[in-house]
Amino acid sequence: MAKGRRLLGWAGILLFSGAASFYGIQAQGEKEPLKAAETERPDLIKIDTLAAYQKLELPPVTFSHDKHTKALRQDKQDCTTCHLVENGKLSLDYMHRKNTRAAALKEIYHANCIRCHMEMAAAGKKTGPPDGLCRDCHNAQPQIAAARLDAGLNQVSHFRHTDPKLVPADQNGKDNCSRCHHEYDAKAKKTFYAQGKEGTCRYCHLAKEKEGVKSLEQAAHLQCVQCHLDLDKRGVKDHGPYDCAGCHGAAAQARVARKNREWVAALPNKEVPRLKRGQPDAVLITHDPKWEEDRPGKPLLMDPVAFDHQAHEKYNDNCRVCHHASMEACEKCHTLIGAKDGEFINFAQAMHSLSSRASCLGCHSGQQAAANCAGCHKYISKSCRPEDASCRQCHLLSAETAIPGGATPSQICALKPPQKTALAEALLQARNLNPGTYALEDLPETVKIKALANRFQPSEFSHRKHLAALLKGIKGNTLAEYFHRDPGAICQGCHHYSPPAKEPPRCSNCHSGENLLARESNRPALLAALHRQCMNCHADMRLEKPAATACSECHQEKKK
Amino acid sequence: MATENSAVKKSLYTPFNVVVGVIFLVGVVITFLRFTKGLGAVTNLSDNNPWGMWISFDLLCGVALAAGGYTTSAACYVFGLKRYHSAVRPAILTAFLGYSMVVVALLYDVGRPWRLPYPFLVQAGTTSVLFEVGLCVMLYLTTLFVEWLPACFEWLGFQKPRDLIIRITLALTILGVILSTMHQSSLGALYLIVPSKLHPLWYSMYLPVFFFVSSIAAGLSMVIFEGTLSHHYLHGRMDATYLREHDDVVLGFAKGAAMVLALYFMIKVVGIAIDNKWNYLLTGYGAWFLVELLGFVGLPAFLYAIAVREQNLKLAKWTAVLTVLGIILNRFNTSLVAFNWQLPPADRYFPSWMEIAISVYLVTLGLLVFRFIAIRMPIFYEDPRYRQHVPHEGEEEEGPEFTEHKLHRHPQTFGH
Amino acid sequence: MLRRTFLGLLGAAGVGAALGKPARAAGNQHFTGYPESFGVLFDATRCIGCRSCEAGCNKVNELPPPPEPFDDLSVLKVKRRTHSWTYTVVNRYDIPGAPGPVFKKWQCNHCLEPACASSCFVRAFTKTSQGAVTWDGTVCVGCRYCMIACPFEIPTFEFNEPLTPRIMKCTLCYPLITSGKLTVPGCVGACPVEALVYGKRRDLLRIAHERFHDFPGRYLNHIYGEHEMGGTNWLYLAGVPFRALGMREDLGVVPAPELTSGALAGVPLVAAAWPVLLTGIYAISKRKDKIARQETAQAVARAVAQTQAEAEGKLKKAMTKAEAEKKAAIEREVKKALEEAAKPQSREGE
Amino acid sequence: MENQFYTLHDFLVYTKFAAYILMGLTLLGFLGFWLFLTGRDEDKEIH
Repeated sequence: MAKGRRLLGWAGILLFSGAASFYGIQAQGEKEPLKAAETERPDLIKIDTLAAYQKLELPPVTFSHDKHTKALRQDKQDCTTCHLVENGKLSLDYMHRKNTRAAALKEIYHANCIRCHMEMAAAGKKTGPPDGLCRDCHNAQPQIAAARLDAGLNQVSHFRHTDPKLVPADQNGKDNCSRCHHEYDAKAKKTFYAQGKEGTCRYCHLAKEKEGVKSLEQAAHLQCVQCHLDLDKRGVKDHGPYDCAGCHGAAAQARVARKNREWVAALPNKEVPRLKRGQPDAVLITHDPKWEEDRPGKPLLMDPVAFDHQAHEKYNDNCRVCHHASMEACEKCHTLIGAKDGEFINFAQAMHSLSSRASCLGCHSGQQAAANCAGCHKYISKSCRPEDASCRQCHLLSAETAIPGGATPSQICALKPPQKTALAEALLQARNLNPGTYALEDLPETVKIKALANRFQPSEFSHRKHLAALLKGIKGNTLAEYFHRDPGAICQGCHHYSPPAKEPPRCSNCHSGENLLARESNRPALLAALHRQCMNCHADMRLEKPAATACSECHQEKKK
Repeated sequence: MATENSAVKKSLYTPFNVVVGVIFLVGVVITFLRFTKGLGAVTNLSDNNPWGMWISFDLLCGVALAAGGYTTSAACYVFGLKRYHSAVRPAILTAFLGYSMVVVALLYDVGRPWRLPYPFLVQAGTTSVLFEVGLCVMLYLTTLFVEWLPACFEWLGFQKPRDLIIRITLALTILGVILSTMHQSSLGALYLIVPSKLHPLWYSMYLPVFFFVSSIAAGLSMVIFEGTLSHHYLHGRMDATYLREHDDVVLGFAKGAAMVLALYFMIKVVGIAIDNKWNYLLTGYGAWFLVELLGFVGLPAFLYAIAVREQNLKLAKWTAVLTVLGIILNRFNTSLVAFNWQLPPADRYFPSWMEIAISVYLVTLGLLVFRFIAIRMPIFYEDPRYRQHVPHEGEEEEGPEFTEHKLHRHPQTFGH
Repeated sequence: MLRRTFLGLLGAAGVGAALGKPARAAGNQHFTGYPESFGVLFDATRCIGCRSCEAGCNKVNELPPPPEPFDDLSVLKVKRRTHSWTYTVVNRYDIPGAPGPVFKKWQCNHCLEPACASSCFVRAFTKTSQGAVTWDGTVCVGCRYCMIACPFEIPTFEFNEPLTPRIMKCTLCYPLITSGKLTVPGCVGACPVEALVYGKRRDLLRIAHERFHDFPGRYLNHIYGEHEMGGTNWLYLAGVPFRALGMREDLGVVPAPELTSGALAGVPLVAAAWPVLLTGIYAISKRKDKIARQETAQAVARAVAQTQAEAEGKLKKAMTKAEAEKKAAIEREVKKALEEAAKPQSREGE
Repeated sequence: MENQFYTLHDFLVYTKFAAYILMGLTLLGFLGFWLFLTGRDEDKEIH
């Protein structure tokens, strides 16, 4: 019987464990996932310094930097409470220098953070978790998520920084470029200013620290934040931000943008002056003459492209957009057949690659995503086809260049730089930017579309109005104006897949009348072709009305 | 049904009769609704949940719990465990009535009841597990009917046909075991086609095996359980042999059930292992699965073992109840709780009171018929005129109310 | 029964023959479905959610008028499913990150290996060589196992029909197309933007891949229905994960019939093995009894013989003893008689 | 087996049907065989 009791006991345990797991797991199963959207802060820092040394025992600490700076400011303390000062600059680390041992680090963080919290608490001030509550800081599922926007200077901000009233001029007194821009002398292990060699920080300061060159993050914070702090100390009113949200917060960036606009509006001719770095106004893009010398008797026969460097400076926020790796000319790295420096992307690819924003075509096709353009261009194949029509838009026939008597590509390629520049300027001057189209009176005012005549009355398509709308979208956009010069180019959006003509083929010439079996082609039947042409264009040009499902807006019900 | 109903009505107003009368009244009304207004009017079935209470309880549980028929007869006639002989006829009768109830329930459930034989008469969907189930149930029901006939014939006094059937007992038994194996397992195989709808913990390539093995446990437990009930209500109809052997039967079956449950437990675990579904155990469904597995398979296995070790009849009988409940739980889990688990709660199914009422109605019907037969026909006793059971030496072997009969040995017959 | 079933069955299995294909042993080959079958390609990036397909379907199939008119687009807000009065529904999905709402048309996918057909025990469902999966009301019993089996939850049932409920689902307009009333299914014909395209399945697959190529970044590189559940004749393209459109991505590629064929293959084994096993066990138990009985019989016989022998021994002794006593008694009597006779002779001589 | 089967379903319909027929035959056949096997058992208890 005793045995039996024990067995019974076992059975009981079985059942109990079953029940226990049931409730325990039920409880666990119903854990709510945290909603990041609610509390997103730009000043969130994940403190996992120890991770570089060892496996973390507890989850990293989620640290709100601005909260702390604010609290300290109210407490009449400053950055030095937490950051040591190394040769006049605040260290980015928390109360320690480089190469501190792991054990010490741990101690530094715990001792100082907790001490401060305790003191504040003792002083009856609102503060962070005290000793003992590890998980309050080492929180595996923090309720706040980092929402840090990239900070940086755009054209306007950069130019504002060049104002000596803000940033004092340097020793040579002319300007203040040297305050930020510098080169590194590897031998002397020091930085120096090289006039006319200024580039963007990112050329040297990469995402990660490399061969002693600080990472962009370190450089930016050491340079910008320090400077802003000093300005503030010197009592300059318009010092820049030095809290996280000031640069990385959405609100602050919006504020800066507004300020920039006002600032530009206040400028003499309402636009930001060009950078003073000796860059050309116009460039005649040809092959590097060396390439032809390398292959005697085999000229490359590529017609030149006149490139409006000055205009493109306006279109882009900074030089990096095109000069992605250095301020050098493209052909320096992107050689005829490609070289290691250019990652073996040859000259042609560098100019024409659709996948890169740094290439001409890549950037231009990117522009086509704008609402004004997308209606047509989203459905026009972007792959560059070897048609004179498109190539000749940029590659002007050498023979027709302004050189008296014409010239061959090789001759143009061999011109001296100043001559090239002059030629480029001349060619740009000669360009006409008026979008040409057929005389409106030759085009139908409206078109009756009877495709759905069986169900609806024919719908009136206001042909000229649509054309006008498209032209309006082009107006003032040099890129668009230049590329829509040829008559009929603009018509291609709707009258596609057939050469431009004043009287293009009818839709029904290609689109079968009724919804037939899908066989070889992906070509829609008339019904769908018309609907999709209209609906997609309206959708892509962000025209709310008429809604795609509002039949009656385009079709009147047939009267019985 | 109506006649049965009125018959009950006519009888005296004992509480039993009143309850039964009410159940029947409700049952008849709902039946009328079902066949005039359609399934939608009486059930909570929907396009997402095409199968409900009537399949889960009446079909799945019904068939599983009627497994006593083949287990007992196999034990007695095939495995030669003669001492269970007295348990055979009650088990057969239970099984027969159980399956009949299943078929009646199907008449309610399917859209066009009169077409039930179509799969065999008109067009056979041989790829369907349901075809296999239907075929076996049909054949097995017939088998059970034949197996039950002797009792009927003895009651009516038809000597010749009765002997004829007795001769082929072994064949019938084996046929019964085959058919049962097939359709008990196929009931599980029904759900093999829905890996995407049945919760992974319950879905397994072993489903047929699970259903078959558990049906054996269910059958054995049902014999114990239903024997206990009969003891209560039909004690007067039992002869000395039955009463003497009853305890023996209970403990013997308890032992068998214990082993089978242990096997069932193990293959369930293996089923989780081979599909590597352990992680599901850490969810709500997993907990529920553990409750079923530990509380209604593991626990009864233990309790049976204890009961056997200590010759504890009471415990054995209560464990039988637990086991039966466990099988019912398993069938409900497989067909309702874990089925369509991917649906949002709003789309899930819960039976309407009318569905439950019909099930109760059918069970009651079954019980009444059982009672009717058990009172009149030699189920719990052997009609001395056909006495074939070899009594143990030196034991008084006279049923309480048959002293006047002159005992005479009946020639040994097939299967005995 | 067998004969009729057999005939009916030849009918079904004879589709291949009807197509006049050369005889081929159908061993354990890989089945790829009817090569010429038709299907529909749905493109979620084109669908504008106008419900024209629902209207078209309702019209050509002469289904009852819907609770809400088809131009009422407010119904798209709530998630709907097909019912016995609607073969197809369009649902709207507002997906975070997607430019606008995405719509999905849902109806029978007309599997290459239909679960409904595999699960039906009267073969009411037929996978036609045209691609459509059709239902035959003349044999359906209304068991609703097809609804259980369908991984897409498509077949619906007329729950309010007391005695003649039908299974209702999209027919791919098979009857209308074969009878020439339509050239393409009603929904496809009604679509104003060709979000639906009807054609041979292989053409549709090619077209789908062409679209992937023509509009890079517009689609997820997955044709739903190409492999799901062994493939379906209805194919789907989308720019968002199909999961987000309420479509199961965890169905796997195993065709439904394969899921149960294994278990069914076990059935004949049982039928063959059990009798052997059980009769075997029976014979063994039987033999045990027999031997037991024989042993008892012998024991009894031996006992009897012994007792008999003893009894005879006793008898013999008793007999001999009796003999001896008898003899003695006789002699005694004779002696006595002689003595008696000698006495009178001696008295006469004095 | 004269047809080419395009779908696994058609194939199974055909083969499973054959399987069912064979199953029936198996059972009957086995019964016959058993009787033949035990026909001469002196043990008259088995008929």
